[in-house]
Amino acid sequence: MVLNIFTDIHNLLLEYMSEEATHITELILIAAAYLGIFAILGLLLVWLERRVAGFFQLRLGPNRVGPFGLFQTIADALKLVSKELTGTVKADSQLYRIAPYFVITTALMSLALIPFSQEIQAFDINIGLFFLTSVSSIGVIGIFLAGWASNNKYSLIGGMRTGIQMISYELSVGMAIVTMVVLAGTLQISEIIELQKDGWFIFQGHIPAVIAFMIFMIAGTAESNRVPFDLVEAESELGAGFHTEYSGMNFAYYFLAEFVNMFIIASIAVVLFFGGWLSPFGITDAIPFAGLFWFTIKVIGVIFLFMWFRWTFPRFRIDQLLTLEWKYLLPINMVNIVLMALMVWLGLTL
Amino acid sequence: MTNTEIKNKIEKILDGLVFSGEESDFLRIETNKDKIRDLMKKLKEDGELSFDYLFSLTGVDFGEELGVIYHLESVKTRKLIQITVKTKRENAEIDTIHDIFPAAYFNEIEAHEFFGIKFKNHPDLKHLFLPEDWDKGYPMRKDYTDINMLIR
Amino acid sequence: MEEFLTDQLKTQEYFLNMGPQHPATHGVLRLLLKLDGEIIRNVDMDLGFIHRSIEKMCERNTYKQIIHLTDRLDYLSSHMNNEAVCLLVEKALNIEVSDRIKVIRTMMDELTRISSHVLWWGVMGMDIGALTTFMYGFREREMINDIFEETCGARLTMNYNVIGGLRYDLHENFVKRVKEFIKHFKKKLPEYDKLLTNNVIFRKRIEGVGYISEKDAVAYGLNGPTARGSGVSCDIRKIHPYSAYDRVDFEEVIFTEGDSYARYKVRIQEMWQSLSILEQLVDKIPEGEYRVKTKAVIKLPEGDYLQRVEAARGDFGIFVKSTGQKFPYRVKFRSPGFANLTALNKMTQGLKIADLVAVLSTIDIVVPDIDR
Amino acid sequence: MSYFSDIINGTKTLITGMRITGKYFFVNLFTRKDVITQQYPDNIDTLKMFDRFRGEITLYHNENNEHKCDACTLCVSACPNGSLEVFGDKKPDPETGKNKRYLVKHIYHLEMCTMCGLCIEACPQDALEWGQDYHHVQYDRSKLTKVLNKPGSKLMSGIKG
Repeated sequence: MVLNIFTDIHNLLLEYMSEEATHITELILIAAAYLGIFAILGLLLVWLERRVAGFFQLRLGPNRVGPFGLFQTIADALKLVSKELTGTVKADSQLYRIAPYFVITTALMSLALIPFSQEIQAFDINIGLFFLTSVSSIGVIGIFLAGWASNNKYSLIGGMRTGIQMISYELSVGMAIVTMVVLAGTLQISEIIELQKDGWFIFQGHIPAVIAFMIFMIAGTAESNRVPFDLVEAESELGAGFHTEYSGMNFAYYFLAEFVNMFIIASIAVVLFFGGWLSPFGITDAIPFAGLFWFTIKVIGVIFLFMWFRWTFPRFRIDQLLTLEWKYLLPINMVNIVLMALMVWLGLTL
Repeated sequence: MTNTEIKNKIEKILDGLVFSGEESDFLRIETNKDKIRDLMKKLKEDGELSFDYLFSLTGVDFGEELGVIYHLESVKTRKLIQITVKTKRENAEIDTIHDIFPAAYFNEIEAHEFFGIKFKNHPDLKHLFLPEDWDKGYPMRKDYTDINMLIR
Repeated sequence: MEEFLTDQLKTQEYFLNMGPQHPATHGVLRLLLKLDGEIIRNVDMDLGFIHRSIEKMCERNTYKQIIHLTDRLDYLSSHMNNEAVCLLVEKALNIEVSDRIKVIRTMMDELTRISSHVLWWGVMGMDIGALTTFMYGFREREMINDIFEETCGARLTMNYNVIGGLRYDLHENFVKRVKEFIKHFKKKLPEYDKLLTNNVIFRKRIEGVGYISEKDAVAYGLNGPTARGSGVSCDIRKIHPYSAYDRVDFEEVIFTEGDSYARYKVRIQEMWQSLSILEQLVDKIPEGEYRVKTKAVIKLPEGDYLQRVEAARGDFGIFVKSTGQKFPYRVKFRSPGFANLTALNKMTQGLKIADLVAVLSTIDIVVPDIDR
Repeated sequence: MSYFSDIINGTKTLITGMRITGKYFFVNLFTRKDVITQQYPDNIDTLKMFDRFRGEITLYHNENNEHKCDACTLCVSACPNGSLEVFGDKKPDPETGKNKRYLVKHIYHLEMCTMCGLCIEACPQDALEWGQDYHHVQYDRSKLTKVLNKPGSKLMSGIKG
């Protein structure tokens, strides 16, 4: 059966090499697979974004290259690969070149924890959510470095804005997650999903969970630097913000990482609130890999919400961004945690 | 308020002005360049006239002389007057009025750039429209020639 | 602690070069910002990146030939600019035009105003970060452009006015299309409010930003919707009515707050007013000739002439000094955008970079108009 | 209390905005009804410009390859940009024997033309008219200089030279 595909590969490899070599080969295979997922995911999401943006804006979006314009982003990627890598003369060249890798590495690391279905999860660590939040905050350093190393004032302003934004919104994301962890009682992603078999957490934890979801969505938008929190790029103010001086593939790394980050945020939301790969009412639980379908559907739903935000709202100003976080989201979040704790203590959850 | 009334009022404020065009739609005043600051200040501050809106500042090459034509309007009465100041062609210099009418600031730069009229006490007569290293004279003057100009 | 910070933490003001290639400067305007962190200390501007010296070009052109050059000034209110030249010459030569011409000119003016404001609205949203508004604005603009193209033959540089009337008679579809547009726009304009005006983020971004007092507005020579947002009554259509503005019923939109939001509201309300003017006129276009015969060679008598019209951006003035030749001796275009831009430094003191973008778009500059 | 009402009212305005864009999204997703853009090179065959569209200046030729231009050069003097050049010559008229002007070359510099239409207005014979062609893209600037009179064309009868 399909289920055995992983064991089959494992046995096949064992036939040819020793156990340790097999282990390393498998790691490499998984890494390669995830790199592939990263690229395909990024390209697909870029395509989706442009298509969705088109419909929002009374246009069609890319529809020339391939069916429904699906290959448009691949063509764009090819163009970017073939482009010259430019940079400023006075740039701090080492940091300048390293910076994009911070962003993609962390995005890839987070991707390992995403449970695409019951079977497909590369790294099911018992402190999963904790690991996710900590890793995703490293990515900021890449943006920060890019802003600093480019030796461009626009980049620098963009970079500084990221610093402010991330310090603030990491808190909200973290606390929204903590709220749900209080409900779940575990940090391991697979367990969290298992716990939702009786009902998704957004229903189990009713009001506090809904509030946590809203806060998570707002803070998550900020985390992935999307409108209305795209001050880091803010094309009407800073040109292109932190990646002004990046071209070709270096730029593409940032571009793809941004979309993969959005996917990761959406996945966390799906895991925490909508039961991950679980099907509604367990209708397809018996079919293997059906989780993948449900997971994708849910993630695309959440991503669509992100896109809807992006193509509707204007951008915040930097001080309003901070006001929103420190005066609104954070206090509400704290009260919300207490509420959730009370609910769990009193057994009011569904 | 008719143009004649305006004329009478202005005559009371300051003498030595040349008036014309009372019967047309706006009054024309010609004045000496020494008096321009005085006149502008008084026109602006006079309660009844209150010509407080600098509509435009136009540099003109009169041939023999260079000059500036100011159009002042009163927001209260919506009357417009035209004030002409002339200065000689060499070392053309007129007092700035940008401290009286902030609107004049960039217009004076423009007039300096295109006609070479120096505005005394203007803080920054830079190149605004022309390139920063422009040294080919003053393009809006009538005697300016350039091979790139399309002559008909 | 405070002293320690100021001693140890040395901050430095720095310059940021905004433009000439920058998405927020609406063309090729270059702003030199002196910044303290994100806070603006001074805004200096450098113009002339598309300076074509249209004023000098006019000195070698006949009055008929000047008209099409004014299209290229403020290309979003090209019809008003054309009209200014035509009115100036018609007034100087005492050419009386028929009612039909006047009404058609007025209608075209208002259509141009709507199309300009609609574009401004779209771009304003884009500057603030709401990218979708741009396309919604263009949807309406396209309809108006089609009306223009059908009647005038061009979408942007219409060049429809000629001295003594109009180039062509109205196209037979004109009335039908304008009615369609009015119906369509009446449905869409409330949508603008729902999408952007009432949006809490948008309101927070522009309320109280870029304040300029009524006194300063007059002193800096502000005009048009920008000045009317500060409470200055300066609508040329009311003060010196031209064409058919004396026979239509409309209000001069004035808000007294003086901030960006007031300027925004003025433009939105002006669209409603323009719509009402169109409604009043669309059924009452009088019959008559569309063009008065004029001399082949037009010579203005010696003297100074001034004509002002209310363009979409404000008080567009054209000053002509004639020596009796067939060429004008000196032509000055008093551009509304240039006057409005001079107050930018005043408006943006102590604001942030993001606010500068918002203020710049509520001033609604068109760089060719400023550079001339 | 305004703290909470601010949040609620703010959220309401955001949702109103999302309703507007969402409406367009779903209409376009399923029906493409509100799509306002044109699929340009695809519709090149069906795209018809309005009759008055000012694409370029053309010299009217009838079916017998005759035009109305008698090379009076009024259009040249009307043009503000010098984008027209007319070369005429004189030859004796076979009927009257008098010298009569005729057109040799009517040169039109499209790259300098601002489509002001003054030449068309100036023409006493109505020989010039607007062309509706809008596709003027060329790789070479010199290709924009056009000769308006077709080869072998001659003056329409009935036009005085």
